[in-house]
Amino acid sequence: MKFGILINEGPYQHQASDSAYQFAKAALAKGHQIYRVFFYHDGVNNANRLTEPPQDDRNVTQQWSQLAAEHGIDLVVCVAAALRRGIKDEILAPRFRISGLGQLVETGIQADRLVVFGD
Amino acid sequence: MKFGILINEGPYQHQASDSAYQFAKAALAKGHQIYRVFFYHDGVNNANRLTEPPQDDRNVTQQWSQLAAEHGIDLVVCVAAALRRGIKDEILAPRFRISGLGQLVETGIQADRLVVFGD
Amino acid sequence: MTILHTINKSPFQTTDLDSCLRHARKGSAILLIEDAVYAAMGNTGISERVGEALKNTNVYVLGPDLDARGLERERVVRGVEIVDYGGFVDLAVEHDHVQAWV
Amino acid sequence: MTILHTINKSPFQTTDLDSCLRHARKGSAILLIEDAVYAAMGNTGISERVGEALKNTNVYVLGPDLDARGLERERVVRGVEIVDYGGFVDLAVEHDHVQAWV
Amino acid sequence: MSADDGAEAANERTERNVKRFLFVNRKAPYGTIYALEALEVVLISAAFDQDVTLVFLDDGVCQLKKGQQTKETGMKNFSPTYRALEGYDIEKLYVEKESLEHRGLTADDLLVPVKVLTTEEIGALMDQQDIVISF
Amino acid sequence: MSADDGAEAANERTERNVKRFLFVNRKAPYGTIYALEALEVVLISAAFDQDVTLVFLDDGVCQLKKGQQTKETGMKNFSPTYRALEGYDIEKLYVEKESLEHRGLTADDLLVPVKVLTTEEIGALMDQQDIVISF
Repeated sequence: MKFGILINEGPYQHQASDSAYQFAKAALAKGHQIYRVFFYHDGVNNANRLTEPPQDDRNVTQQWSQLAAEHGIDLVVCVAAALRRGIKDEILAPRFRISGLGQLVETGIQADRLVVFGD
Repeated sequence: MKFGILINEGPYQHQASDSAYQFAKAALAKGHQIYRVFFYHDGVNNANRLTEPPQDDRNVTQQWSQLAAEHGIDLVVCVAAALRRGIKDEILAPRFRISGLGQLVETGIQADRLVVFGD
Repeated sequence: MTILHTINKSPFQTTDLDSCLRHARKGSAILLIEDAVYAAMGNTGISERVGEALKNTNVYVLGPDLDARGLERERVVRGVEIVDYGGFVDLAVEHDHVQAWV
Repeated sequence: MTILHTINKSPFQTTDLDSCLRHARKGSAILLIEDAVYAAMGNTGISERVGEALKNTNVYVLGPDLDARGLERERVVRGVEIVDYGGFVDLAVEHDHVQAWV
Repeated sequence: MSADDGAEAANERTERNVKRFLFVNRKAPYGTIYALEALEVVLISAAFDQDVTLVFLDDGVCQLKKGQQTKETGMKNFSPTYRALEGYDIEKLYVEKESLEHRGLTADDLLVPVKVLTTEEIGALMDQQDIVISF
Repeated sequence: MSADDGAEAANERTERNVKRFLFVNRKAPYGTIYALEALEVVLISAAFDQDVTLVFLDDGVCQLKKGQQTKETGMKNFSPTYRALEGYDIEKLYVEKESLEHRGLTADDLLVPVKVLTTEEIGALMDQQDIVISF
C-alpha cells in the first residue's frame, strides 16, 4: 500500500516527527511504500540541516535524510510555510526538497492513505 | 520597572512572540525597561534571519531586531535549545545573540518581573 | 503577595483555565490573552464558571485579542474588565509576580 | 466505510479525546498515541469514559508510547488493545481512512 | 447535505480520479497558525478539481466569526479569505451546531453562509471521505 | 513545607540577592519537549545559589513516573535526571495530590521522593514566590 505522511510540527518540540518516522520505518518493514512525506506548518523546521542535538539524543533531521536515501522517499517541504519560517535551500538537509502545497494535495490523491502527525 | 521576557514558541505557529512584542512595546511606551528577552524552546526560531513572510504580513524576526536596535534590548537565544533546532550564528538575525541558560536565571534575578509567553 | 495569572489557551480546548481557577487565591488577578479570550464571553458553556471566579478574583481580558477574533466587547461577561497591552503592563507592575498558565 | 481515528494529546489536558468520542461512529477504531496513551490507563478520572467508548468502538494504544512514559501495560483498561508501530500501520491499512484529532 | 450521493456519483469520481477531501478545522484563529495555513491548502486543493468539503467544529467554528480586527495585535487578518472560497467553487462548508452553541454563537455570527449540522451528521460526513486532513 | 519561613529568612535572602524561583511543571513528558528543557533550566539555576522549588501539577506529575523506557520511540530517556537533582541541592519537589489521584497514581509510582501537597497548599506555595517559570 502507498502511504502519504503529513508532519505539522518541528523536531524535538513535539513528538510528531518522531512518531511519523517510526510509523514510516514500520510501514517500510512491512513492505509498504511511502509515497511522500510532506512537511507543513512548523514541520518545515525538520528540514534544517544545521540541527545539532546533544550526542546522546537522536538527530531527527538526519534520520529523515537517511531513511529517504535508503528507500528513495520524497521529502517535500512546503515553500510558503518554509519562507515564513526561514527554511531555505541554503540550510536544507540532504534529500529534502522545497515545493508547493499542491504536492500535499497530490499526495492525498495518489496515496492510498494519508496519515497526519501534528501538535 | 525592569521587565524580563521569556518566549517559548517560534514565530507564526503560535501567537506567543507577537504577544510578547506588543507587551514589550507597551512597556517601553510607559517608560519601563526591558532587561532582556530570552528565547527558549522553539522560541529560538524567532532569531532566524532567513525568515521571509508574505509581504502583507508582519516580519516577527525583523520586529524584534528593530525594537532591540531602537531601545538597546538584549535578545538572548538559548544555545542548547538553538543547537537542537539548527539556529546558529550563520543564520542569526541582527541584535540577537546566542548564550547559555544562565542568562535566563540571571534575568529572573535582575528583573523586577518575568513574563512568560508560551504555547 | 498577589499574583497576576495569565492564560492564553481556549477554555473549550484545554483545562488550563480550570487549573488556574483551582489554584488562584482570593484577591489575585487573572488576565485572559490570545485564545483564552473566549473565556470572557457571555452565554457560553463556561460563562458561569468565569462568573463564579469573579467572586474571588479580578478577571481581565485583552481587548486587542477580543477584536482580532471578532468578539464583541459588549458581549463580555459583566465584571470582566477589558484592558489593552498597556493595561497588561500595568497589571504586571501592580502584582508581585506574573504566572503564566501556558 | 470505517475510520481509524488517532489521538495524540493527553485526555487530562485537552478536549480532543472527548471530541473524537462524540464523533466516532460504531465500528470505527481509535488509536491512542503520544500523550494520549494516558487515556488507556485504568483507575483514572477518565477510565470510565474510555470503558464506555469500548462498547461501540475498538480502542488501541501504542505500546512504545506507554513504555516511554513508564505506564505499566498490565494497568491498561481491559479491552484496550496494545499495538506497536507495525500494528499502527496495520490498522491504517485495515481502515478506509485515517483521521487525526490533532 | 447529500449524505450519500449514490453509486453513480462514486463511479464518476473514480473515473475522473477525484477523491473526497475533508478538511477538518478544529482550532481557533490567531492563537496558532493552523487556521490560516489550512486555508492555504484548501485554496490549492481547488486547482486539483477534487471533491472538497470543509468542516468546522470545536474551536474551529471561531474561525468564521464576523468582525475580526487584528490591527492592534500586529497580526494579519486572513478572515476575508473565507469569503473568497466560493469563487474557487469551494461551497461545502459545514459547521457543527453543538460547537456553535457551546461558544454562544449562531450562524448569524459567521462571515460566510454555512450549513449547520449536528454532531451525528458530522460523524456521518467524516465516514464518507477518502482523505481527511485535520488542523 | 515551610509555608512561611518568616521575616528573618526573607531578610537574609534579600541581603544575599537570593530570589525564590518556582518552576511549575504542568506538561506530560515526551509528547512535547517542555519537561526535558525545563529540567535543563532547573539544573542551571542550581549554580546561581537561588531558592529553587519545583512543583508538579496537572500532567506534570507524569514526568516523575517510574519505569520510563523510551527505546522504541527513538527518543532520549531523560527521567534519570530527576534523580540527580538532589546532588545539585534541589530538594524542594512538590507534587499535587489531586493531579496524582486523577491520573490513578500515588507517590509510590514516582521515581524520586516528593512531598505531596493539596491544591490549596500549592496555591499558597505559588503566592510566596518571586519568580515563576512555567512550562
